Amino acid sequence: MKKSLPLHLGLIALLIALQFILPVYHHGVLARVMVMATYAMGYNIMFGYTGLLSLGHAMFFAAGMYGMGLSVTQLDMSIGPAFGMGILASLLFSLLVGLLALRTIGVAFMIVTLMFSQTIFLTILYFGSVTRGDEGFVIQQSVRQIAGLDLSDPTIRYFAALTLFTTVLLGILWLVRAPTGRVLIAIRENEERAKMLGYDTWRHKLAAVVMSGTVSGAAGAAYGVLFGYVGASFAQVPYSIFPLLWVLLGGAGTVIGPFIGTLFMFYLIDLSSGITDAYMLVVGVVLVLLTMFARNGLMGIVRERWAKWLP
Amino acid sequence: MVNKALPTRRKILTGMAAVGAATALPDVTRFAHAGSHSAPIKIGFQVHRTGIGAAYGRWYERTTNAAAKVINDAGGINGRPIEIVAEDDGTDPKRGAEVLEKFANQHGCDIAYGTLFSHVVIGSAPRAAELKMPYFVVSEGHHVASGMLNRYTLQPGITDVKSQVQAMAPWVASNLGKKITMIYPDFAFGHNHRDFFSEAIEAQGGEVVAKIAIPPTEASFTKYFPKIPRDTEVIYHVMVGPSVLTFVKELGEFFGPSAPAIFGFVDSLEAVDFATPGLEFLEGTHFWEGMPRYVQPNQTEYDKFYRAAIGIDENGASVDDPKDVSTYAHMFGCWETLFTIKDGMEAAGYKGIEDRTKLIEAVEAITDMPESNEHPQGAKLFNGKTHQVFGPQYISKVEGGKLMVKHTTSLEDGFYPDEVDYTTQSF
Amino acid sequence: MAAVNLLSTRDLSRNFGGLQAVQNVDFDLPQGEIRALIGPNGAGKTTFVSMLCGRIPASSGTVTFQGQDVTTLPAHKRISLGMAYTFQITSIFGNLTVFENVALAVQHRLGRATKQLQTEVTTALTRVGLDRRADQVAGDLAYGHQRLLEIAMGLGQEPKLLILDEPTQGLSDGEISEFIQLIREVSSNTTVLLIEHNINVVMALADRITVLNFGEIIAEGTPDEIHANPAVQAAYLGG
Amino acid sequence: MEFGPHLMLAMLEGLVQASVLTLTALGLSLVFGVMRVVNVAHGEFFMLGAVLAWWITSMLGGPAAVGFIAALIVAPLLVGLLAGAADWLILRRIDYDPERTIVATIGLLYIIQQVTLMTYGPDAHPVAPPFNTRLALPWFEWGENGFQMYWPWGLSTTSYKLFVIVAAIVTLIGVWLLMAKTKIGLILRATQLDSEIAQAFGIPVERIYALVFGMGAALAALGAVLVVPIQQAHYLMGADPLLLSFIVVIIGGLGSLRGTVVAAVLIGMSDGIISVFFTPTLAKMLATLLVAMVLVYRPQGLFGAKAA
Repeated sequence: MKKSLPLHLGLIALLIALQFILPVYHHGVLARVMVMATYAMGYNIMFGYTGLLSLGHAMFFAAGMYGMGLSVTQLDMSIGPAFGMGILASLLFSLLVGLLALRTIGVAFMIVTLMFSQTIFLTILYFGSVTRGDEGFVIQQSVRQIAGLDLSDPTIRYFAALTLFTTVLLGILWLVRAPTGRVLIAIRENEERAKMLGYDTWRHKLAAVVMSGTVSGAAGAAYGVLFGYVGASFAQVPYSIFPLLWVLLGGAGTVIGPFIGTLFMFYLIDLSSGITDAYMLVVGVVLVLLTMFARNGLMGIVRERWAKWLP
Repeated sequence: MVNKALPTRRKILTGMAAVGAATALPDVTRFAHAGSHSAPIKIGFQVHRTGIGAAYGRWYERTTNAAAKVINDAGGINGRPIEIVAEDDGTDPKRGAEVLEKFANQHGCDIAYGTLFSHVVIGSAPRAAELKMPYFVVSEGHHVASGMLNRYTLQPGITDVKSQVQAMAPWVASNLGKKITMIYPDFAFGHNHRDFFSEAIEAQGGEVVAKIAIPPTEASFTKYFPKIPRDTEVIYHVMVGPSVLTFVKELGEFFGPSAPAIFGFVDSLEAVDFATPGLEFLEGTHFWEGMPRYVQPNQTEYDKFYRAAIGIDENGASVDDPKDVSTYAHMFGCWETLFTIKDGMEAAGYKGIEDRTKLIEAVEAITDMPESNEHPQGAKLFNGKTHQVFGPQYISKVEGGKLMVKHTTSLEDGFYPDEVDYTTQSF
Repeated sequence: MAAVNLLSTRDLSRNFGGLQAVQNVDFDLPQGEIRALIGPNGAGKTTFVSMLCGRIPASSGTVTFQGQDVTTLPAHKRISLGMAYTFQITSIFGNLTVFENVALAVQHRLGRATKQLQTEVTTALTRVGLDRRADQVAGDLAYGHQRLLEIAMGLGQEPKLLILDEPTQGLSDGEISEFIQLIREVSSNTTVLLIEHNINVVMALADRITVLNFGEIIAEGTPDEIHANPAVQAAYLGG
Repeated sequence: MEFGPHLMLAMLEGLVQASVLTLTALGLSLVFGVMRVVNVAHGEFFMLGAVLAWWITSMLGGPAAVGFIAALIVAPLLVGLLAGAADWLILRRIDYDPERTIVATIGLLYIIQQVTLMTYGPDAHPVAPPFNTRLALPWFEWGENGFQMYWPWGLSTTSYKLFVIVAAIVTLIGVWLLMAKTKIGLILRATQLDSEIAQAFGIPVERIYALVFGMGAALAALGAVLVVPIQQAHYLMGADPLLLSFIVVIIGGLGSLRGTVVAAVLIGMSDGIISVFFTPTLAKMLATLLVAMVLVYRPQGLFGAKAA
């Protein structure tokens, strides 16, 4: 237990250091990866720690993204409050989804989340006059200022992403060692037993969905704020599959797994797209190999081989 | 398993690869005289190789490589060869933005260019501005001229949808009918058609009697056709995506012998062979064409040259596979954009990325683009304020399974008041 | 001390489809007693206790715990009131360590007091003799040890009522005698209800025995009385 | 168009969709029922069926009917073999763990889709129907001078669409006979009830699984071959059939073949009928939401047993 905090603080320190030494391209990449990794960490709360497999997480990402974006375009909010609106939107929405979807379990739960997500995508298209449908809309550079800081500036963007990433990382690290977190893990391992130890497992699962959805939404809002674009493609099925992929690759139920997975997968695609058009083929192969030979992902292996204490 | 069965397809793919290689590694000796400046000008090409836009992307790439070859054979730009650095954007806005960063920061491209689908353009444009990299799009979207984007994003190769649609209205109203039912995909591209055409046709004293928006993933359409009012005189259709052929077929089956006049945007049949069984009923209907797919009696030398350079036959199909029909009505935009970039760079005396803003100013200064090998689609007028070009539009009739041009719109038909002045924005 | 009833049921019934698993059971369990619940297979023992702790809702009838009607309370609320239930088929958190398993049991009672957590978990583990295995992954334990872990989790909850469903199943004779010893200690401050097939264990531990057959109580009394009861013998020979 | 004929047309269209959907969903349901795993790559097997149909017909040339019949036989066979192989090479090795299978089949989805893109290319290609005559349909109405028949504008279908419906029904009967009357069917049902026991009785469960997985995919492919003359083969066409089959299988009650068929007809029809009353996108929204809600309040599906 004692070892894990230094490890994670070490990662954060490394990320801070990298900002000063990374070549510009990879610097930009890392900023984006940190945002998407936050999304993956959010997904991990539900999938990795509570054992709830959602196939529709894109709806939470989109809820945050559009909550932020529409607050800017429709309500003329400045970027700070708008970001807050994004988080609020995803919080309320994930609460609603949780209340409904948690009535189901297993495969039915997966399908229900998938279909809710599909409904959200269609809703975005249906209200095209406001959302600009599939085309989406731009958050103008002039708007993306917070306390005089230009969020489109690489360095500031990097640190903004890092701040979000760090907050969530430490938050989750705290969570999984807190009683609540232990109960979530208990539910993942054996819900019936957790119930018979006196835990209200339904409440805990609802809490997990809300936390997971809100973090994912925050990532969505952050993407819009930092990269200036809000679009329906983020609400489509692939963006529900990606976090699952990243988490599995990095190691479900580990705190840094999602980051490792997101980073690894980004470069895998970035490099393989240079070799073949069909780089998603690589994704497919990786997924299959993972399930066959490394079901617990990279960090899972680390945990089994060397570091049982890895949270 | 499948690939063994598709020799023609493979030939094309490998053939493309060859062309790609040819232009990617230009014969440096030819430029040796240019001395220190013979390092190539790198043009980042954002292309839909995968995803929903792939059918267009394939032809955008062939056209681009052909144009690049022509430019290099003629000595390149300012004595330097151009190198096309192609990256797949997966027809996805996020990947599109990432690809732009790759161009600017990893490949060290001078400019970025390409891509068709609006959501990719809109998702990428903000990054272009932040990277201070000129971004020439070939998207026919109204997003550039609408002022939604920024000073670094230009569309000098293809007319935007607002202008296209508006230019159709007078002819449709006076030749086909005034009561119109519109069928369009239920996303932004379709909404543009809906809004701009309704407005334009009313100006002509016509009216849109029904607007039928089709959800993007739809694969069967007949069930929507009963919503077409009986008093419809003209059906206006514009569909995109893989199921366009089904749409047109089912439209025919629905009406049988007693169809109203039908006017479509050829988008509904880009890359589709008119000889396909089931399309017979289109005989006698009219289409908008960005550029005439089938060789016309009065074919210009420029069109001859253009077709030869890319390897396209008189039916707008690939010379090595007559079944492989091109996206002829759109891809000229890539060709013309590259030559506009050339003109701009030469006017700006472009040397390197420090001259990027000079390049943009030079392009903004361009007005007339005379019909030529560089602009085979027709003479154009570029509006430096809105970063949007305006060209002629073609209205063709299906005769004997071929599209025959009946009317060519004037540039004026497509003009509308400026909605933005990018030149007032700082760099 | 005066026999205050910790737990009672009235007319408690449960039917699955047509089958009457438990019918009209009136059952009283006085504070501090060790009660054994026996009966042939399929007599409805597990169904009965499952209704007590809320794993299965009752079709009709009432369950009263400490004078409070808990019939409609969900399982976790009843547990919080001071019940503990150990499963017939071993049910532990296989991928967590032995320590974490018991910690989860203790934590619910203590909340955030982590210092105390340490000590109490260790105590519970020591009582069942698993303290040296605290850091092992529970799934790797031998079956007998997993049963003991179940009991340790039960103890960790410091329940007022400890329900044990066939706890000695699969234990070695040595372990069984340790178990009997353990339950004797526990019973000083906990009421125990155990379903048990091993008649020696029953005779050694039970103050009173309740016999269930075809979902009905056919006899109740001290071990000797039950031993002599013809109905019981009939049930077993017949069943 | 008047309401009556409009509704009739919508239902006709719905029925055609339902027929194809039934076959596709039946495949998914079969796999789930017997193997207790969800095959996310199911839609891609559907797509492969369509693509192979195009390939076979365009290779053979000659009259449309010949190529079509060849496709009808060969395409499902090839797809079935491929799926069987995938099961043997991948799913068997992860011992059909439900969650891992889902992830593995997501991987399979991308592999199949991308290989198709690399070989078949990004364009949509049509397959000529063996026959396709437009049939105008009459409508009856109680007019002032009694019961009269007339031919409403646009109310029509095609001979091929009718054929699709018939073909689907025939296939269904075939599958039912296979399951109910043959030894293999008996074995399948035994395996479905309890694979351990089946194993104990000397049933080669692993081979059965490979067979079932192949059959499931073949059914999807068959549905696709039937539909390509109406729609076209395209490398991204697998998504919708997958989603719809999912819905159908769940609504029908996981693993219940009878439920699956009823649900398929229900979904297929409702898709058509809802489109009569709402604008298309809204209709899709509502349909999707409706199904999700059915699941929320009846997770075991409309026809499934609570256990499912």
